[in-house]
Amino acid sequence: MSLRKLEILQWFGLLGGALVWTAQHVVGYGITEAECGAGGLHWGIQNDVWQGALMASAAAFVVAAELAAITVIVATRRSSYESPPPPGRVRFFAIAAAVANVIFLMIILLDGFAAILNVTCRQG
Amino acid sequence: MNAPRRDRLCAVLLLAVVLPLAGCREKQSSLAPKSHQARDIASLFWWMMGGAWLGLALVVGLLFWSWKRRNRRGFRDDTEGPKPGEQASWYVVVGLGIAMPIAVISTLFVISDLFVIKTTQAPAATATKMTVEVIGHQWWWEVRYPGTPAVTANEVHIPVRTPVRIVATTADVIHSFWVPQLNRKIDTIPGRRNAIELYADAPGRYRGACAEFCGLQHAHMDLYIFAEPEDAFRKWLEDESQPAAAPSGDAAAEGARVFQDGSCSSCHAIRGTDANSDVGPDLTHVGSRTTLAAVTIPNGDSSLRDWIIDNQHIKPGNQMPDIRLPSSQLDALVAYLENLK
Amino acid sequence: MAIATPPTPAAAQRMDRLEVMWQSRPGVLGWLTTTDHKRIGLLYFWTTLVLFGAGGVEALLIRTQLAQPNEHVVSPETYDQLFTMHGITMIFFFIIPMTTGAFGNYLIPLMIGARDMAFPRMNALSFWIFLASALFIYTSLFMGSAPNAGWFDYVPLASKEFNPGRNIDFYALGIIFNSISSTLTAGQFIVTIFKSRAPGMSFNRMPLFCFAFLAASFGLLFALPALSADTIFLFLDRNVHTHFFDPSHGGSVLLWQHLFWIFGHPEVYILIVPAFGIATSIIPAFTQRKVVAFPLVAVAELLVVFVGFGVWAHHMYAVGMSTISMVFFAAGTAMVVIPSTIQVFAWCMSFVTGTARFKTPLLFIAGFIFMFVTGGLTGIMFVAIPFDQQVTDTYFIVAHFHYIIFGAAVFPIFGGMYYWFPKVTGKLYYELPGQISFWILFVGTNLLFFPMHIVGLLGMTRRVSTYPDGLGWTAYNLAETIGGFVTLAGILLLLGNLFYSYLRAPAAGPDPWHGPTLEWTTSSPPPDYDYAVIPRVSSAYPNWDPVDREFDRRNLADGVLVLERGHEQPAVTPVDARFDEIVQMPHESPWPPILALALSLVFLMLVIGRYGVAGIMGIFCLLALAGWHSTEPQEQ
Amino acid sequence: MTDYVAVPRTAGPRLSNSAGWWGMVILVASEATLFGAFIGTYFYLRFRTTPWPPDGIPKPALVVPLILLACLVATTIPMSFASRAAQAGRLRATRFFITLVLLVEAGYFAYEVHDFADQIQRVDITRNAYSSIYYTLLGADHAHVLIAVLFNLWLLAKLTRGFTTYRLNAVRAITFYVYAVNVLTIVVFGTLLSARA
Repeated sequence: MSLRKLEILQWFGLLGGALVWTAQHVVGYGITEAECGAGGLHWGIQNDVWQGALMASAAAFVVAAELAAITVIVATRRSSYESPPPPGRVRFFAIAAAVANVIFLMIILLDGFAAILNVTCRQG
Repeated sequence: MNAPRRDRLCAVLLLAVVLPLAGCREKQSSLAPKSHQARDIASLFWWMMGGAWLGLALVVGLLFWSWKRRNRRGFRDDTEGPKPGEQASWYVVVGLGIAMPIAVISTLFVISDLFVIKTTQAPAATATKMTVEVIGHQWWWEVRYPGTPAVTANEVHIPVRTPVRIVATTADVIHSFWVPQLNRKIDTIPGRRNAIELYADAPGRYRGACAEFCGLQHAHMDLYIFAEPEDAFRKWLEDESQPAAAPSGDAAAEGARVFQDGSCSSCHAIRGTDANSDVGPDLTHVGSRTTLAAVTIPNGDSSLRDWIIDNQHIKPGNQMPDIRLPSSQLDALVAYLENLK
Repeated sequence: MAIATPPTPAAAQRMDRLEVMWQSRPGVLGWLTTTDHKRIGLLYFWTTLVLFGAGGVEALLIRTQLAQPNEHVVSPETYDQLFTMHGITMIFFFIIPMTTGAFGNYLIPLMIGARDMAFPRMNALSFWIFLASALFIYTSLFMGSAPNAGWFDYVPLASKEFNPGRNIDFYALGIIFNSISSTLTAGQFIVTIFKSRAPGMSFNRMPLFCFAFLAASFGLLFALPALSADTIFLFLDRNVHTHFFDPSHGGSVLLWQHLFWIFGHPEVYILIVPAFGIATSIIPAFTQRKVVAFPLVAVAELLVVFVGFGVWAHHMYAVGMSTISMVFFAAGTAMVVIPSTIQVFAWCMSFVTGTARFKTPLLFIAGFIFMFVTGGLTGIMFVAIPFDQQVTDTYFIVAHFHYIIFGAAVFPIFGGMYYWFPKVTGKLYYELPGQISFWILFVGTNLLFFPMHIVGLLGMTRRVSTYPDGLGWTAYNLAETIGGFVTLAGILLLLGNLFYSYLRAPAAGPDPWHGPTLEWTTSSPPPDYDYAVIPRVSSAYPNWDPVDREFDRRNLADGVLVLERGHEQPAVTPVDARFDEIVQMPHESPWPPILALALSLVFLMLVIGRYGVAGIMGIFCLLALAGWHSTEPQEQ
Repeated sequence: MTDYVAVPRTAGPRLSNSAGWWGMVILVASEATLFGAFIGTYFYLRFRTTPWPPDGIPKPALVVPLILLACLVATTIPMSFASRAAQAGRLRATRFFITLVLLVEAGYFAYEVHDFADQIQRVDITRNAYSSIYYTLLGADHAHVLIAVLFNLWLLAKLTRGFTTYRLNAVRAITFYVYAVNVLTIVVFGTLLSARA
């Protein structure tokens, strides 16, 4: 695969998961606030539906980012993360992304399911 | 004497509203649970603590191992050459540093935030037979029993082995209602009505406190929960709902006059009299309480007298001024208040 | 092989020319107008050390008051001001400025092979503003109206109704004032690390120390605005009678808490990440081994701050949020642990697979790992919402975050003081008293903080000015107080040792530890121009690449990359650090202190409610800025 | 070793943006986060209040603000011209476009200040939480337009004495700031006008 393609995959793998998790976290929490706040009720949001859709799409995106990262790691196996850039740097960030995306995926799954399985708007 | 029996003995003594005897030492401990909620939380803690010690031992073990190996031949040239044990170290980092903690912590998340939380979350409005309103003030607790005229302060009576819904609100700043032996805490937030369930396995007196910093006397804003058998509780609520008894005897009558004409009635209420201000605690049955000033001092003739004339020294900054009275009037006032059983 | 000694006479001449070009004015004026990152770092160091003393005195007064039940050492009012100022001081005026301001300013340019920060004058400004903000907030203490609602400063306790004095206005303005300085520092580091690295130091070859400070800087940059917004609202509510936090007019008191903790939790990681950086500098030097799993550690340092932005409401589990809201923050809290576990095991394996030389700095790092793991394990417990709701606002929390903030953030600072002492002073330190000071501190802090776990579980709440007897807390509190004074003894021994070493110890030479990073290639203390020749970098451990160092020496001899024509330094491409251009750096300037002075007048006028005068002072600030930019680097 | 050996490049355009430009990016990032907090506050309060805006407060006007917004955002074009002209070394063109931007921004600012004063006469900032956040958000946005005006004034003053590398960097950085303020204003207006929905 061309270095240029690898560069793109590497940045997608590194930043894609992060951005999507941020969005899912903010929007997901925002939905709970809108659902349970006095001003939000008349918006008629179904918490569980939204959380489910949000979790599924975010998770899918993060998995894609993870796959991108793994692709880059495989493609650059001949160089080391200490080699000169770009190859070395690309591999370095790809390894980083491979770990980061696992963490983002776990958060998305945990809070997504918990937001669905807990009683909506019950005070904790 | 084993714990349950001792607690029962204490409870009996307390029902007679005498101060706790030495020997039944009081607790405010989250590790001495007296309800299923507190017990779930405590066992959650014990498990987590076990895991924590294991984790710490693992890390300390590694450090100690490196200390044992400290005298090997130096690696000085390895700093340029290949790094020793890099491959194995990667396995350790990925295994113990990523896979293991993800598994363990996710399990903890599921157990505590999907299951245990079901027992500690606020009860639905209809879930309990009974509701008690607790209102935080700087720095004392007002206690109301909806559906009855009963109003008291700093001492909440509840029926034992009965889920009670506590509605915690505040009259001023944020406080936090916390009785560790019965349940987790809940803040009292201006503009919100927060709820929590109280349930006591055994009759007894449980100590609680304000857990959120609320100003000068945050340290002296404690409370008691009295869990009593159903009938005893009913009797107490019945008495508490009654207006104050007419003062018996000249001293008490004089005291009543002092109370009404003096500054007392401008802040305190005594149901059945003209005094109906709600700045300070309701004193209708103050004589029947075990403590004064949010569990700062025991209730009793001498301590009540000290409180009236010298409260700014006992609880500096509290909202009641020192009341200067000629001792004859003071005696009468104390006699009157202490007879408000 | 250090480049401190000139290889040829020609090289010596070049170094002399650089010396003339870069040396700053002698005397006090030189310190006032300096833009030298090393001098600014030292200014930060001494200032924050004094403030550390202040915060420590406050802490010991608190511990003395709590040594026995029903004590009357200080009045409740004083006590509230003490614990509030203790928190504010240690967080905003000690750890942040000590790590970023002192360590970062001194070391980042050295580690990336630069001659100065990207914006030297702005760097000076950030210090003078910091100093002014510290004086500003301590003025309130001497006026007897210091902030008294806790560093978290919850409304409505902090609102005009319940806190009519100036105390909270000092808090709000002091915090905004201070965060201007922190924001400048943060931006400074980000741009410096992006643009001023030595050519060849691509991200995969950047020292972990720099990753840590990059992470901390991004954290500060994105966390502080939330606090600024919050304190602006507070100031408006108190003085303009707006209703952001007033439920009776549609406001919300929880809004304060959300905004505060959106700042406040990342802040915790901002406090410790630089400590990770210090640890990852000391470990390779004293195990003579590159840190295990370099990419994972690097990303962990960035991730811990990034994920740290998603956990704020775990400080608010007891306010009665809905469970479906809380789980988002519980999940974040669960997974923010992973970057830390990655680093802990990477550090431990570096200890094991290297040859650990347990000199004082490494001892402090070992102690740091112990404290950090202890505090981290209690931190994991807050994933369990019901348990958190049980222990929050008790001493269990106090124990937890002191293990993190004292154990994990301050221990590496101490270790770093020993580690870089030879570099900064040119002297070695005395090893034995150093190790003794570590053991005293280790015992002292554990005696001070461990019992707090227990009293917390036994029901002792936080921020209480006193406590009753007979609840089983007394003995533990006494132990904590004793531990507090043992800790004090350890700190005094540490500082005394360094001071005595500075006077008496033998010279250290450029590289006493065979350290891994670039600062060990230049002389100790480093010359004003840091590096006689822009170093060549081909790994994250440049001082262990003899080929490159030999290359530098040849360059110096041949006059390549010496950049002696002016105040010059190379700029590179942000990601792969390709040589881009040679930029002219500004020299010393009187404007930063002047601007800081004008700005502090603005804040003084605001706190006494003279808004018109404050506006005029604001115009002075603009004039100062204009004067500042009237000189351009090229024109020198 | 195929490494980027440190060799100073003498000729050719810069490979990456100047430190000054990055500095401006940092400033904008910090400002954007501040506004993020403001806007988050707006919706946090909104989720708790119904109706929104509260009774007795008129919904924000639509037409005039949108026209003004259009004018302000239009400055993006002359500003980009100014930047290009500067990089091409065309001093007079640069001055001309910057002056143009300056005039539009100044006019916009003047009207908005007048309008702000006018609104606050009718509904005071101390009315309730809605008015508090409304005026804070709006005022903060206007303040940033003012900063853009000041930047451009300073730039014009600098450019009277010709170009230097420093000033070229300044043009690029301030161009970025102007873009940022325009985007910011779109977002802020969008937030405030969402009260009509």
